[in-house]
Amino acid sequence: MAMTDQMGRTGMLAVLRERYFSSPGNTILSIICFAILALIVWTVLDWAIFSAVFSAAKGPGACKAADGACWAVIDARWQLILFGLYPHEEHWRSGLACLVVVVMTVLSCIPYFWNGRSISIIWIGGFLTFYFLMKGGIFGMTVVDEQRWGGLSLTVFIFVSTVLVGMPLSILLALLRRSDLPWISGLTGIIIDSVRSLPLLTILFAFAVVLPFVLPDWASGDKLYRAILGSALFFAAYQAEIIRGGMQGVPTGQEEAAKSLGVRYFHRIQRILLPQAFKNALPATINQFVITFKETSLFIIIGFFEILASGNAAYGTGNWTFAFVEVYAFIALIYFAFVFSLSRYGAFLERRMDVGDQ
Amino acid sequence: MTQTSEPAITIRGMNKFYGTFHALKDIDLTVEQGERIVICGPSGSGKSTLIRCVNHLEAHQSGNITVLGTALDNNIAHIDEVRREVGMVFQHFNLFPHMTVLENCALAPMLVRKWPRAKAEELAMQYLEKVKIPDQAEKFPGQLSGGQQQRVAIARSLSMQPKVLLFDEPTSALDPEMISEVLDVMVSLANEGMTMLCVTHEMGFARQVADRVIFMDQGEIIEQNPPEEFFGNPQSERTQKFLSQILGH
Amino acid sequence: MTQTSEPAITIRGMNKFYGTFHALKDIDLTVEQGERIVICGPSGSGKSTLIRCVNHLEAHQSGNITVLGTALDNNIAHIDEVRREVGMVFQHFNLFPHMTVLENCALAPMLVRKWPRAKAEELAMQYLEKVKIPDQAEKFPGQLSGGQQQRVAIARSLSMQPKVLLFDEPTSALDPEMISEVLDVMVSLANEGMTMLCVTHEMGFARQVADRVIFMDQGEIIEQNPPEEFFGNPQSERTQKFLSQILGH
Amino acid sequence: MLTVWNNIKLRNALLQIFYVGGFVALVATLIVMGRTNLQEQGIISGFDFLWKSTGWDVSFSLIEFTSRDPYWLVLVVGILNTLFLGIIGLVLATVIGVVIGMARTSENDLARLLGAIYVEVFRNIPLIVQVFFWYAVVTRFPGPRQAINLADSVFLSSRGLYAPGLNITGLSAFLGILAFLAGLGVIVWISAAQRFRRMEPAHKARLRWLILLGAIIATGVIFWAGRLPDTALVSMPALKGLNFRGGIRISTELSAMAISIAIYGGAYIAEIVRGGFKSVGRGQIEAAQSVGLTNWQVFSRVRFPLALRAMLPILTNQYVWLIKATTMGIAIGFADFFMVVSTAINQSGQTLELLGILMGGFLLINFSLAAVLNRINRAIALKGDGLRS
Amino acid sequence: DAGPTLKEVQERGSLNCTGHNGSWLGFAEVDDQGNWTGLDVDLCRAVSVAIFGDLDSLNIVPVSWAQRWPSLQSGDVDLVIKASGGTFSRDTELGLQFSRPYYLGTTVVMTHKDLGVEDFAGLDGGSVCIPAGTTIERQVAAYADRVGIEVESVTFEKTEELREAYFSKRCDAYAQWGPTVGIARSVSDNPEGHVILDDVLALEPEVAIMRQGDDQWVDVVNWVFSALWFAEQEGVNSDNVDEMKANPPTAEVGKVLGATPGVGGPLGLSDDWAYNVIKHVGNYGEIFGRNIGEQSDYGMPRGLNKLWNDGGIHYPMVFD
Ligand SMILES: Nc1ncnc2c1ncn2[C@@H]1O[C@H](COP(=O)(O)OP(=O)(O)OP(=O)(O)O)[C@@H](O)[C@H]1O
Ligand SMILES: Nc1ncnc2c1ncn2[C@@H]1O[C@H](COP(=O)(O)OP(=O)(O)OP(=O)(O)O)[C@@H](O)[C@H]1O
Ligand SMILES: [Mg+2]
Ligand SMILES: [Mg+2]
Repeated sequence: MAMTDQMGRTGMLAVLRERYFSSPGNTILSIICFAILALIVWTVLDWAIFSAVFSAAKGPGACKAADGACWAVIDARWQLILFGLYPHEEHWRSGLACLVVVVMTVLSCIPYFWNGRSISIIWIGGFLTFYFLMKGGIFGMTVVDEQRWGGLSLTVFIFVSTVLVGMPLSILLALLRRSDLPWISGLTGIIIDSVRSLPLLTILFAFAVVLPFVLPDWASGDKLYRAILGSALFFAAYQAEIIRGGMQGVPTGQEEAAKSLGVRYFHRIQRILLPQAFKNALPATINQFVITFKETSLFIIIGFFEILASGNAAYGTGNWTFAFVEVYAFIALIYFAFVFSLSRYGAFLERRMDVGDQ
Repeated sequence: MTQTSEPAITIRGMNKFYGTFHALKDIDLTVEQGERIVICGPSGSGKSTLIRCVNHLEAHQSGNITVLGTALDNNIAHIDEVRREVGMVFQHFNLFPHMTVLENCALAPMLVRKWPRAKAEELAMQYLEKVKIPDQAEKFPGQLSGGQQQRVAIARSLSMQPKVLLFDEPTSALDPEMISEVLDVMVSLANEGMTMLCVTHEMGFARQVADRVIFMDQGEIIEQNPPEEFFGNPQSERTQKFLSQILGH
Repeated sequence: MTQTSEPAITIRGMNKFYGTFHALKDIDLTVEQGERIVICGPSGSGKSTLIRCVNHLEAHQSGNITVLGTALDNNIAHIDEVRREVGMVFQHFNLFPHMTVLENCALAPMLVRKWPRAKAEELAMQYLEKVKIPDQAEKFPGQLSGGQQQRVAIARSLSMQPKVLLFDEPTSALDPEMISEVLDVMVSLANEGMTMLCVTHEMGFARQVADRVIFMDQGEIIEQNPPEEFFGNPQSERTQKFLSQILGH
Repeated sequence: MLTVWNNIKLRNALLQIFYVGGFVALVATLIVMGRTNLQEQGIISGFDFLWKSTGWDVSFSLIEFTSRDPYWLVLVVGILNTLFLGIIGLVLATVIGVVIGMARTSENDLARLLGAIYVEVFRNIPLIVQVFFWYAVVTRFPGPRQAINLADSVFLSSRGLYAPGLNITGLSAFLGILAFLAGLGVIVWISAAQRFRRMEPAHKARLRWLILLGAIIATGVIFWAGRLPDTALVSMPALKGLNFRGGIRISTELSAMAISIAIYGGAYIAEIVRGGFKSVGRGQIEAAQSVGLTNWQVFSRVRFPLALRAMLPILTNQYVWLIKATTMGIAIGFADFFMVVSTAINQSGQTLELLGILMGGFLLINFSLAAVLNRINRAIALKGDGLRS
Repeated sequence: DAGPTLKEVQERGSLNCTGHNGSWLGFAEVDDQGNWTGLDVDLCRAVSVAIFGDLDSLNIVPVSWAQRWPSLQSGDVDLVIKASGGTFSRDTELGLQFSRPYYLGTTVVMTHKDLGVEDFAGLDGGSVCIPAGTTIERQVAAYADRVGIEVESVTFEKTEELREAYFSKRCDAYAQWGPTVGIARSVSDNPEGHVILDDVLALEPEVAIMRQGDDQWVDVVNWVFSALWFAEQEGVNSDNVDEMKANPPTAEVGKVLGATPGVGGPLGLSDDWAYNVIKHVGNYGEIFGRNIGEQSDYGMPRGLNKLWNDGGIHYPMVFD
């Protein structure tokens, strides 16, 4: 309780000293941490850059000779990884389609467009552009079946359509679950909990593989859409609970105020409840997006050439079989780029909303 | 819908339960048009419940409530009709935090009365002027003081041009300095002849404007009298005790 | 540990910083045993900080604090010793919500004084009777009203049979009706001769029981006087201004 | 019609009937359609295959299983394995989560930093990658012949960890452990339950010791009853052929899965724990301090119980989610329920039935887990909050 | 005449045949341009060319192992050619039927040379890496039973993980379908460090698999396969098929290649279907050679999969 030196001694050096070298124990810990960090960084850099082979021109043999990473496999097979089985001459369409989604995502991240109309136009417009670019059949573009879609654009397609289908569904489920009518909320609760208790894999499998046995032919649709429906259902079950949590954060007074003004149910939900609920639920929602994006990789199990499967195919040929680590690293980087920007954006949003709040 | 002669609110033999808890017991109450009524009573006596039943924020289990000639029964259309004509001001304002003050006020006329935005906002501005904060129209509720927020809440209710206004302790969440600004607005509303049902412990306000003061305890209406009589000559023992407590310190 | 002659609390040249913010400046204060002191002052003046230093909820940076003969220094045993003898009642009650009222009161005697449960509960019941809520003993804090909760908090402090009681605005989170029931309990404690250090703005209470009223501003003790003098003839300008504000409405 | 629609009671009734009825009808239609479609295709449908022998083996089993045993038994093996891995994983993840979560709420800068690094790193790497990583680590130990040897009784090698074990049947081992866990459960119950809260502390402590003793004895008896005939009670691992025989073995697959789930889940649970402790008001802690409780008492009587109440609902979700994560076992060949079922699908081709069993199994496990935790949650929930502050 | 499946395929204008989710070395792979290659894929291609006469009408549907039967039964694919053996239960219980075997797979075991194991019995107590969810699990168990040893089976879903586990010495041995073992050894760092044991754990005839109840469809597939062997037997390949058709060395060759009519109608195909198949896809020897044989990265010997007159087991039926 001696009077400590409160003032002065700011600046980097002092902070460093205060933080990491304030006592012998602290110093030792810091040094150990630093050493471990340096070792990791060096090993990774050496493997990934200094001793790596980058060009495919010299063939796989050069890779086997080198100590480091064999990026040559990416050089040789990147088109396969990014576009999967999409016809080679039409790769530009697949690439453009990805770009459309990126633009659409960026646009919808800009607060200026945050109103129901703009967002719907951007998403539905972007989604349709994406779909017709991929599928073709208009403007003289050849038709490319969903069967042949693959790689990054398929991954993105799965993710976006899962969210597009799942989001309204989740709102519906959340509203049903908080209904005053006991049978409705009860049954919805059971449905949500059941879906949440199941591994996504089993749901995908059921939708992709089992549904055709159960549905009449005209209703089965393409396997891709069935699987997306399953994944949307899974997403919706989780997101419904998130939204419901957000709704619980909205004081009951809000709805009562709206009721006493004579505002009808639909408008109460749309204008009063949901905007506030979504705000409360934002961090969890972004988190759910991240998880959903990662989980698109499970589509490989039901035979889709999303990016993980394309990756498997990329090293799955005689001369590149040894280079799977590099392919996985490449794919992990793509995932990371997406997931990281999402979570950064989520953090930004949270800060922004806190400021607006006071 | 309404004839001037008939009472604004008629409650007959109304009972309200929360689960097995009997919150309101055999309430009988008639409020004439233009009448101003103050309800008081100890905490938990059912004051809020009573006025929330009037615009059907709470459903009653037995008895009849008729508001402006419309019976509150199983018919949903009737509920909507009553709510359009009855405004309510809450203890905690309950403004919509994601909308500006003006949007708060213009929302219901646009959605419920289907007015065009221009007309709704023009009227909203009129009422904001009436509660003396037209300059705050573009701000968000979070940026206002408590007193200002409550005045916005009153303006929001008025924007629906209700025939009856319900107040549930409109000043009890406010700092002392702000209470008077809200009471001023309420007094001026009362003087304009608005039918008002007001739960409050501001006895000064009651004395000044109330036509009748109602005292409730344990879900029952114990006493109702004009303010002079109510304060001057409280009849039941419970009322006396309550008044001594509330005026005491 | 304590001799009757020595003062209950002695504070000498005490300074307290939050980071670089100087919250308490050169505080000197002596509280005799059985003395009842009321501390008042504007918000942020350091009232809470001062009494929280007395039972070491906040550490001070320089100067000395001695409570009942035990110095609050680097010795952890001393802190425990002081806390055993000094009770504290908070503005927001801070009852343990996962325990019944009785358990709230019996917990510390059992754990700290190592009494058997029966004895601890018996004593706790005595104090619950003293604050007039023995019938709530088996309820949980969440099931009580604010005034009841604060009385439980007082009973909880008393259960440790403290020699000194600290109060930090014990009534400011309460509804008007509940304030008086808590003040009643405090008055009766004062009359029994408990040493009390009480941050409050209830000037009626100060007038009635305080031996001395202390006025603080910006981390300093500006004025300390018996209540008659403090209210009747405030010395510093700041005190006058503060009193005019607080007694004004 | 209009009046019917306007009548609240009628409308509510109709809505509920349509909703529930529609759902039931939908499910029923799907089932009927499925049956007729399958029959038309001449695919043998039904659960008869469950009584056929599998003809394949599983790599890890708590109960006796050979390739001659029927399908239903292999499914049981899978469920038990999932439960086994799940319980180990959840317990370890909780321990790690509590430690890291506490570190993140501590006042020590470095501890907070390390906690933050831990959480950020392990939460953001997909579980599947971590599973591969830990699997690579545990298989990098030397081969059996060069195993790390501790006092000739514990061997650590790339085949797993071998330790002296008991020569008892797998079933009795399982039951014995169950009995022991049940004892622990009763102790926790006694500590937490409403009905024992008035008991004298010393009395309660004695009762807890007694129960612990009882549980140990019961476990011993069960083990003894399940002794394999004609063997020594204790079996020591010994190198024979290419590998060790005897003793108990923690296979590399099991340990890799358990480590991964513990570490990955720990990162998530740490965040929950941190949130729980953050939600405990400063005031309660100060109140506890000011009545003279020691730091440990403040923690064990006030901070922890309150934090637990805030954590439990979220923790329930996390547990359910971790149980589902055991399905990653298929990636490294741990014979969990999911892997067993997918092997069975491949071998028997009974896709629909097995998928149904798989879903049913997970529903059962996760619903019972959630039910138990929700029951606890209700039991310890703070009473009376909400109506008044 | 055309049966229901063939009719459906012709109406649709494309044949749906199985691929793989990812890659199955030598049998179903994807090249740099995203086109399917491999032995299984080429056989699908042959059937497709026989029906449509061009290379574009084949639609490869990537499916996982677990998905292949449901996909076939639900009509997602018309034909499963996916390194799958004909088994009793698949035939009788799953409602499937088979073509003639197109490849004779053996299940073999590879071990690390330095273990000094000479035959399967020497693996007693060892661990064997086995692909999860295939018949191989069953075969290892049965074989171990037969020679009276105990082995620990370590199973993996993916072939590359399996390979990694074996090469990192997690397992003492690697039991797999013959070609995959051979390929694994050939692409490993030191092929000499591993021995493939002589024990043949099992023999699995790989067949094309179809839904039950459409015999005509089975005929189509069987005769396409026969044409491949027939062409190899007669020395007809994609280079000389035009000339062979112009001047058939024998009447039978002429008939098969469609120089004289009669080979198409009864199958519901055009008369030049076999000519198209050889022209576009090549004969069996060509298909084998370029995908897993000498001309491929894997250089697998043909072994049992040679023609009958070369000491192998494949032979065409008589086109009469
Ligand atoms: N939603 C509810 N569920 C159960 N009981 C309720 C509910 N709302 C109110 N009550 C109970 O009904 C009784 C009357 O409540 P009400 O809110 O009308 O009292 P009040 O007179 O407005 O009190 P206050 O002055 O505290 O606002 C109280 O005992 C209360 O506990
Ligand atoms: N933990 C803290 N960290 C930093 N500053 C603090 C902290 N606690 C209090 N302060 C500051 O110290 C000053 C004195 O605070 P204190 O709470 O003692 O005031 P007070 O007189 O009790 O005011 P009030 O009447 O509002 O309770 C204030 O300016 C406050 O902002
Ligand atoms: Mg009320
Ligand atoms: Mg204070």
